[in-house]
Amino acid sequence: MSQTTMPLLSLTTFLPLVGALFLMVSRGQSEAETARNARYVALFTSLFVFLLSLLILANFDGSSAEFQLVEYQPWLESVGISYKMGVDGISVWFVLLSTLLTPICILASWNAIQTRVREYMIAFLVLETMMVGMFCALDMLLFYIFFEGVLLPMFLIIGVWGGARRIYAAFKFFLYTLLGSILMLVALIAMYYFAGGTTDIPTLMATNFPEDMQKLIWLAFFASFAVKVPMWPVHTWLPDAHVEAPTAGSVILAGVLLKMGGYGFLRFSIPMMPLASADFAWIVFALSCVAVVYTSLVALVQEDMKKLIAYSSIAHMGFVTAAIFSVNETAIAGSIIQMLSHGLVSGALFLCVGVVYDRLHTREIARYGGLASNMPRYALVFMLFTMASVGLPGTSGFVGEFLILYGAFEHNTWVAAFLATGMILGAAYMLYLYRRVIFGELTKGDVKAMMDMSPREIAIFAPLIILTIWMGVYPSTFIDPIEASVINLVQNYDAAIAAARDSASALAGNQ
Amino acid sequence: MAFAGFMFYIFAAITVACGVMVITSRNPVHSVLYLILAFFNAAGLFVLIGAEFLAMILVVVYVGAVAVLFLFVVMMLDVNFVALRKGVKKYVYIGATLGGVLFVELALAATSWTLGPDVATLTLGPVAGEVHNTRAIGQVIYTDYIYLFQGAGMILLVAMLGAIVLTLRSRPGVKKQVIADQVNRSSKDEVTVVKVPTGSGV
Amino acid sequence: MMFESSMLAPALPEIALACAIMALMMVGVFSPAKAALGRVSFLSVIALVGTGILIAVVGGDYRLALGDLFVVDSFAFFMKLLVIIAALLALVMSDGYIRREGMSRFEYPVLLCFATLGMLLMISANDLMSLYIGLELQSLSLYVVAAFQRDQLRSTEAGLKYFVLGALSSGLLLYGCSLIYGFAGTTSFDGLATQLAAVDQAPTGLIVGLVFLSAGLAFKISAVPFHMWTPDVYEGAPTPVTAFFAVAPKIAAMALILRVMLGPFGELIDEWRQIIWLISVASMILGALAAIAQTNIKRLMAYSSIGHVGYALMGLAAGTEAGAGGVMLYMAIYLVMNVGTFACILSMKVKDRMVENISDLAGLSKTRPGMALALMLFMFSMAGIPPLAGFFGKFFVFAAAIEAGLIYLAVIGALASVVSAFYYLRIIKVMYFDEGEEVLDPVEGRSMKAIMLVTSIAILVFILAPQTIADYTAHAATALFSG
Amino acid sequence: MEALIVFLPLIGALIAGFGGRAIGGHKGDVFAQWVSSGLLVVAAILSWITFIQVGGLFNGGNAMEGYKIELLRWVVVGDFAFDWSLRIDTLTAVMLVVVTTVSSLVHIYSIGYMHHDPSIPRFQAYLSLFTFMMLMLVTADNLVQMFFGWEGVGLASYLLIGFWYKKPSANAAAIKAFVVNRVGDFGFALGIFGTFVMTGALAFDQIFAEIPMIIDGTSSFTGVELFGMTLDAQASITAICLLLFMGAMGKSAQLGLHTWLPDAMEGPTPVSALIHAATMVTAGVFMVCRLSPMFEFSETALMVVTFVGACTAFFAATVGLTQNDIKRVIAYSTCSQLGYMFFAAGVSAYPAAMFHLFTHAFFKALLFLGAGAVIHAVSDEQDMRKMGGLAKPIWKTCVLMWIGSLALGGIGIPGTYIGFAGFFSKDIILESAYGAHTGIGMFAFWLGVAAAIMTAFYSWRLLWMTFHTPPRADERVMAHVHESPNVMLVPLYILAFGAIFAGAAFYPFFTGHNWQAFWGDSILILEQHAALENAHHVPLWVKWIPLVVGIIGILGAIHVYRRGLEKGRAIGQFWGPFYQFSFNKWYFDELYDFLFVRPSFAIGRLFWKRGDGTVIDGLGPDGVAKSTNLAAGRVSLLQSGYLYHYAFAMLIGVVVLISFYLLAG
Amino acid sequence: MIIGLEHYLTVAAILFTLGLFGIFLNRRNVIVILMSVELMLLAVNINLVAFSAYLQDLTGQIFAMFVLTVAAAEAAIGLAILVVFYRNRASIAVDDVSNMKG
Repeated sequence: MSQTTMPLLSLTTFLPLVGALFLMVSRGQSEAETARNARYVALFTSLFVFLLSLLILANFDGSSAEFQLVEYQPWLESVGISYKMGVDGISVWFVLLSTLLTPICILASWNAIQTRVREYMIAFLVLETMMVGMFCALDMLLFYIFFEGVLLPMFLIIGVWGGARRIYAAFKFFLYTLLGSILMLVALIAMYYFAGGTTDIPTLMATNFPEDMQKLIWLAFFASFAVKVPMWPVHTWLPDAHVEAPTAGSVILAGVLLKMGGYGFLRFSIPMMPLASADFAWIVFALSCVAVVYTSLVALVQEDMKKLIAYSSIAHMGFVTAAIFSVNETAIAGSIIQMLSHGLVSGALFLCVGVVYDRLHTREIARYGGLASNMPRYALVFMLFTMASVGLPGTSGFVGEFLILYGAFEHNTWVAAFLATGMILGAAYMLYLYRRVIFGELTKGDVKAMMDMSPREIAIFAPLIILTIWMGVYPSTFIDPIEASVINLVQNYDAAIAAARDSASALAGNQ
Repeated sequence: MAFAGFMFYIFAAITVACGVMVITSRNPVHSVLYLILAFFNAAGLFVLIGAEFLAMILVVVYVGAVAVLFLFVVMMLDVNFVALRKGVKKYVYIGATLGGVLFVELALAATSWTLGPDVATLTLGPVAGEVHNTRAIGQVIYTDYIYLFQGAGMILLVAMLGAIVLTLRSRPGVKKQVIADQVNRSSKDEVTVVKVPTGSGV
Repeated sequence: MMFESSMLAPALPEIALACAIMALMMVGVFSPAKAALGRVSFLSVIALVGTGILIAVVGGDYRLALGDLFVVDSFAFFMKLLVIIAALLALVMSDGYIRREGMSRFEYPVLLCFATLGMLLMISANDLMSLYIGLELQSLSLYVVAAFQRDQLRSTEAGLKYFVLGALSSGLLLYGCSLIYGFAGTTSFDGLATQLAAVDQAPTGLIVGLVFLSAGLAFKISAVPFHMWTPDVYEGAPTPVTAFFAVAPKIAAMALILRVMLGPFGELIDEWRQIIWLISVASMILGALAAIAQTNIKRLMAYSSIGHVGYALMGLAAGTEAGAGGVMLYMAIYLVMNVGTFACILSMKVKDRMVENISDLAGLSKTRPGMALALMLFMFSMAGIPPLAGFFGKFFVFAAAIEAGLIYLAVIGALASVVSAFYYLRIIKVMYFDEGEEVLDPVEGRSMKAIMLVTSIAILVFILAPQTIADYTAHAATALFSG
Repeated sequence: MEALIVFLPLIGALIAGFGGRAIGGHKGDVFAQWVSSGLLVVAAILSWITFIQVGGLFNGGNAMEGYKIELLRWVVVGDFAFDWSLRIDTLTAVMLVVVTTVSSLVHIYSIGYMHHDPSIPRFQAYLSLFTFMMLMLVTADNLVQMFFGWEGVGLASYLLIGFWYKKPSANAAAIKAFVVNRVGDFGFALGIFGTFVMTGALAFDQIFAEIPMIIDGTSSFTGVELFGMTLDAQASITAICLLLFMGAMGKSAQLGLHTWLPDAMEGPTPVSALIHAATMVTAGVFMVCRLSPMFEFSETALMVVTFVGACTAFFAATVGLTQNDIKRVIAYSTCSQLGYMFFAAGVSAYPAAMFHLFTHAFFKALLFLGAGAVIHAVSDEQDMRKMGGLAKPIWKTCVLMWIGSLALGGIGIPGTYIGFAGFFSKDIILESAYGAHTGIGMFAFWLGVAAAIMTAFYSWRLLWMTFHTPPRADERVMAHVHESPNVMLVPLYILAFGAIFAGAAFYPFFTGHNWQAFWGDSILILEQHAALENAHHVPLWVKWIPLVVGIIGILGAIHVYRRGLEKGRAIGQFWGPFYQFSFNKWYFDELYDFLFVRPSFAIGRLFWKRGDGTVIDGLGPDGVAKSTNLAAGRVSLLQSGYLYHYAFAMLIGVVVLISFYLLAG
Repeated sequence: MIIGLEHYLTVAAILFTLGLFGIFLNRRNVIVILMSVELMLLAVNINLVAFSAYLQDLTGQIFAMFVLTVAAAEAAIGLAILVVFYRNRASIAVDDVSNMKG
């Protein structure tokens, strides 16, 4: 365990909160001034946080599977719960993804949000704290707190700044995810007692839970993460939430929040409940396969841009879940890369929707058409991300998808085949969307009047574009730091399975 | 002993019968009166068992105060009791079932009573055979149970305060004689001597 | 004389409060009518603060007093402080309301003090009789304050319902006491404990008595199915009274039920655990469901409190030290959340008229952002969403229940908490997502603002140092088991 | 230098695309055109140099050994690793030449063809981008990079087909092309995974080294688990080859996955020439040839390849007979010719396939570009029924089209070096099919012959309908008819040169007796697969039959269309159902629409409204919410407000609890 | 014939049950409900006194005495509340005590 003098992770986690507090107590002379100040404070805070998170990366040793930059602070000491933060290869990129997307979201909301700007920015900064904290937490209760804490700002973001059916969406989002995660809490406590009164994640990873218990715990965790991911058939909150959330909310939702489920599987289900994971993998496979085909078909007939992308997210996350439970190095690395890529790409796609939504205030696909004529830059950017979403080689989408497909193929060809149909259907619905929005004759008057992307918007997209291509062309930058952790994860899993098999056969031998 | 047994049955029967009448009378006034009778008979049961003081208290407090209070209120509120008896039967069956079940259970519990093994050592105030019941109570109530006694006093205080605060009304429209004011009035304050110039009129 | 005073010493706070109350009544009677309320309110605050200080002075060491009818230990110490705080805050919060709403009589603070005294006696009860006396002292005062707005139908109806059902519950409780007395031969808690420890199989009559006793106590904490009075009384009673109802008596009654169940009847845990399990589940479910249909915020809070009691009872059902500690922590957090919420409810005025419909909160986040923020925090906290304090309350009772193997109870509780989150969210929704027509008046009075601020900060920063309180409750819980 | 060839077009694409737009206006257009064309010409020249070096053209056709240029690490996850690197051998070199040559000519041609278009920089950038992707494909050193190029050309094709994005038909065609290709890629991807599972490698060298060991049983290979079955070595190779071939079918528009190609004619004509005739669609053929060391070990796979190729050749030719759109005719012809290439590959005559690929690139690009010139001349009319009589006004184009058609028809004198390019390659293919001496070979041979008649027929039908029948266009159009500018014609001349001489010039290298030296280790043919060797020793009638049937076809076409369209129409009516069958492309589109497209939408809608809406939400969140609300209402009814109900509840509660205890305890 | 504790307890049980039944039966008048409760309390007192006698322990009687006292106080308060309610509603019919529900 490497130690640095500066508590980098805590700083990164809680700095946004400082910004939020500052915003909360400060107030400008006028409404407009308050709003402007809020925007700048939020932007600079989040940018600074991003820079800090780059320091995390700089201090991260990719060749080690250990948790790094570990911070420890007594907290609920008498019951064996502590404040413990740290990152390993599995979490480090997610931290960066969160810190990267936050300033982008704030920029994207620059003009789109005109009411209660200060509150909006506060919500986003709080959200950032929760997200980063969740990926850094090395104590399960702490993890849970951050995991659930995300709900609060997100609920408000959807509910206050959302669209017409925002209330329905916000409630659905909140209650659905709460239902899932509260069962996890119960399981978490059970694990806590079994492990002798500790919620320390590394300790729990080293604990051997009996198989029956693993199964129960696994199901409880599954309830939580499956909703979060979301997996079919508990996915219906996502389209609603996405559609109603403001652009930046959708970006965060798709970009980071969905990853929390995948991250949870990687952090808890696989290492802590390997036997149950092996036993129940078929459920995940079945659901993932259904999700890929089902949601892709549903995406094909959507009339709302955001809803379409939301359904595509479900399909893409179906790849991820299937990969995670294939538990081999390729699949797991692929799932992480796919999650990162999806974070960038679907985030960018939602931003793309936001760009036109800001101009025309509708997400109905039929209201657009022919944007290529008056918004060529936009068309190009949209094309890039469409292709990345489709998984075109050379973009980030390909690397993750390809690794996942291979990983799944190695584990079970049927799964791989089902997932691969997602490649076909994905192309169909994304291109169909692109065609209806960008291509065609430019006839509608209000659409004609739309201006191409502003420099601010280009600035928002620029980092995403660069990263998307970077990840597609030279993904080693992203794979190398995680590899040690992934190998470690897979080895431990295999060892656990082998040990169980040995003991089972030993039992059989005795009889 | 036989007489005591006989009296027990008399008292018990009347108590129970009065209990039945309390809940079945059409007229609330009758109910109260039956209640009073039930208390009297219960007092008789107390006497039979050797709790004279309690019997007395029951009559004094319950009959003298509580029941009369009930009677007073029933009469004061002058409720139209005939109209109140409609639709009685709706809940009779469920009530009867429930009552039956409860009675059986209580009876079961009651008949299972045995003297606990160490009960004798636990009794706080053993009944001294030679001391009269009232005296025996008097001996402990201000010593061992002073705390409860004071507490009960506080409760009565609350009851008084509560009853007053709820029901006492100062009616603003009503003119009342305040003797002290009248007595305190001095003619100097009230009477002014006015000299009236002649011819001008008042 | 020395002997006598040391005998009395543990009960010093109660004695002082009793004397103070009588003095207060004198002050009230002999003050000019207009000044009476102000003086008595002020003095009663001082009296309560003084009592609190005395409680602190007496401390939490285990001591018996007054013919062993009265006990002080660290558990009593903690719960008493909670009660005093609740009473104090309720008293402070009622100030504006009672002046406006035709309740401006000095008996009000006096009665609150009486009720507080009753609660302190309950918490320290070490005998069925002192339990009963304390309980009745509290109940009678509460009956009166519930009906305190005697010119209003709602208030008197609330008082009437509360009284009738309260009397019934007293009857049940007493019947239980009588059976326990008869079958165990003693009313003393210590005696009961030794008696029960001595026998293998508790007599049936004793258990039946225990059930009756639990029913009476469950009424006081408004656990299902003895909860029926709660919504009506919460709604009908004057709002500050409701605020008081929602916290102080709950804490005291919960303390009582903990002490009774874990102390004298600790041996019978296998018998009563099922009962507590049932009413806990029923309370959680009913509290969650019934609140959904409410439009009146006070009524909603009533159901909410029913639900909370269900969660707290989970800790009791566990029957362990961790469980008892969890309940104590839960009640402490419950106190803070409820006081804060009621501070908000008491500030709901439109053009000097009190309003209490949830829809009146519409658009609050724009018109009164501070209050809306505070109320939102309380609601999230009540829903048990981390990182707010309410989560920790739930966490500890859940943990205790799971440790005791009550997995199903925990799972049901978890599910119920999702349902209950719905109506808490609804309030937030009304404040944040809806547009309001009427603008609420600004929060009146510095004390109200201060209460909102302090309570909201408290539930927000609880996460920073949960250890301090958790340690204390864990320590205090041991007192219940040692005796 | 090889890297330059590959990346110059990419640079060109970026500069032309962004630079052209940045400069804007006509200047921007010109800039984009010349930069992209110029860079491609450079690339083409470099390619020829490479070709000459690698192929050892001045060395008697003794090729250099293939070599590798490492560029960048791509993905490394444990063993699953692949790099960006270029592999240069004869096969690559041939493709380099084809791609860069045709591409540079098309670039130049486009300067003229597209000069009215408002988005010239975009067009040029797309073309260059396509070229880059295609070059990545052909220079790929591993399967994944090939897949990159594979999908990349798909993207470029998509962009170019949909170039006129305002046309709904163009957009539909673009999507169709991409999605149908994706279906093929589905198989390709699975094939790649299978290959890796089997051989533990993705780079060609390693794969090819491993395969024979697997067949021998000298490797650690234990079998591939595929769809629940564990396959032995032979079956694994077959399965994997078939999966990979599925990709080739998609890209090369083979029967079943061909439907996108005719629709792709919605794109500008230069695109059709470059992508949908000369280069991209041949990627499938290239792939099979590249993977010959795998296919060679699976008789079944080769049979399937032969079968599919032969059927495609025949099928597309039948459809070509009746089409009226000038470009569609050529498109089906392309499809058909690709079928030839595949069955050549299927009988292990990979060099023949490559040779045909090579010559076909010239004459098919010529035909397409010529068709473009025609379309250009008649004011963007593509329907041949509205043409006619163009032989005089645009005689240069007419001559060029004749050359192209002659090459396509495979006219030449067997046994000599006299003949158009297509003659040499087509003949060797048919001879190889015959020479395979297998049933499937004969099947392919005869279908090939049948296709040859039809090829000739529709080619001359096209020529006559366009040039030699009386004009059917209105006068305004006729008055407008003009010869294309030189910037368009010069590339045509070059291509025509190729169409005439490429066959004769390269026959000795590609498929002559020295072919093994020329192809070196880039193509593997097992001893027992001697089709190509046998092709040189077939009976005389086999050598002559293509020519004979070609001439029959030509004469037939001239006979029918000599005077105009009436006779053709009459024959069409006479053959009623057959005509319709052919005219409607064997109803493939309708079938697919019925089988896949409509059901997809219908099922999607069903899943959405019924599945998500009614079932999942109805039973899930909404249903739960509803029942919770209902329960809440019920519970709240319990709270009746009546005191006695409350008392009942308490009493019932007590009694129940006591009973519970007494009964349970 | 020996009058055992059971006899007293049974009488008490009967009275208690009657009290309960009375609540179900007399559901129209609040006062009668209160009287039913008084019957229950009487049952309690009989229990306590009987136990006290049979246990030879004064505690029960003391308890009963406090019960009596408190019950009196309770009745006073209760009737006061009833009176104020009556002033507002002009009725003490149970059905009229139902303005708040849900």
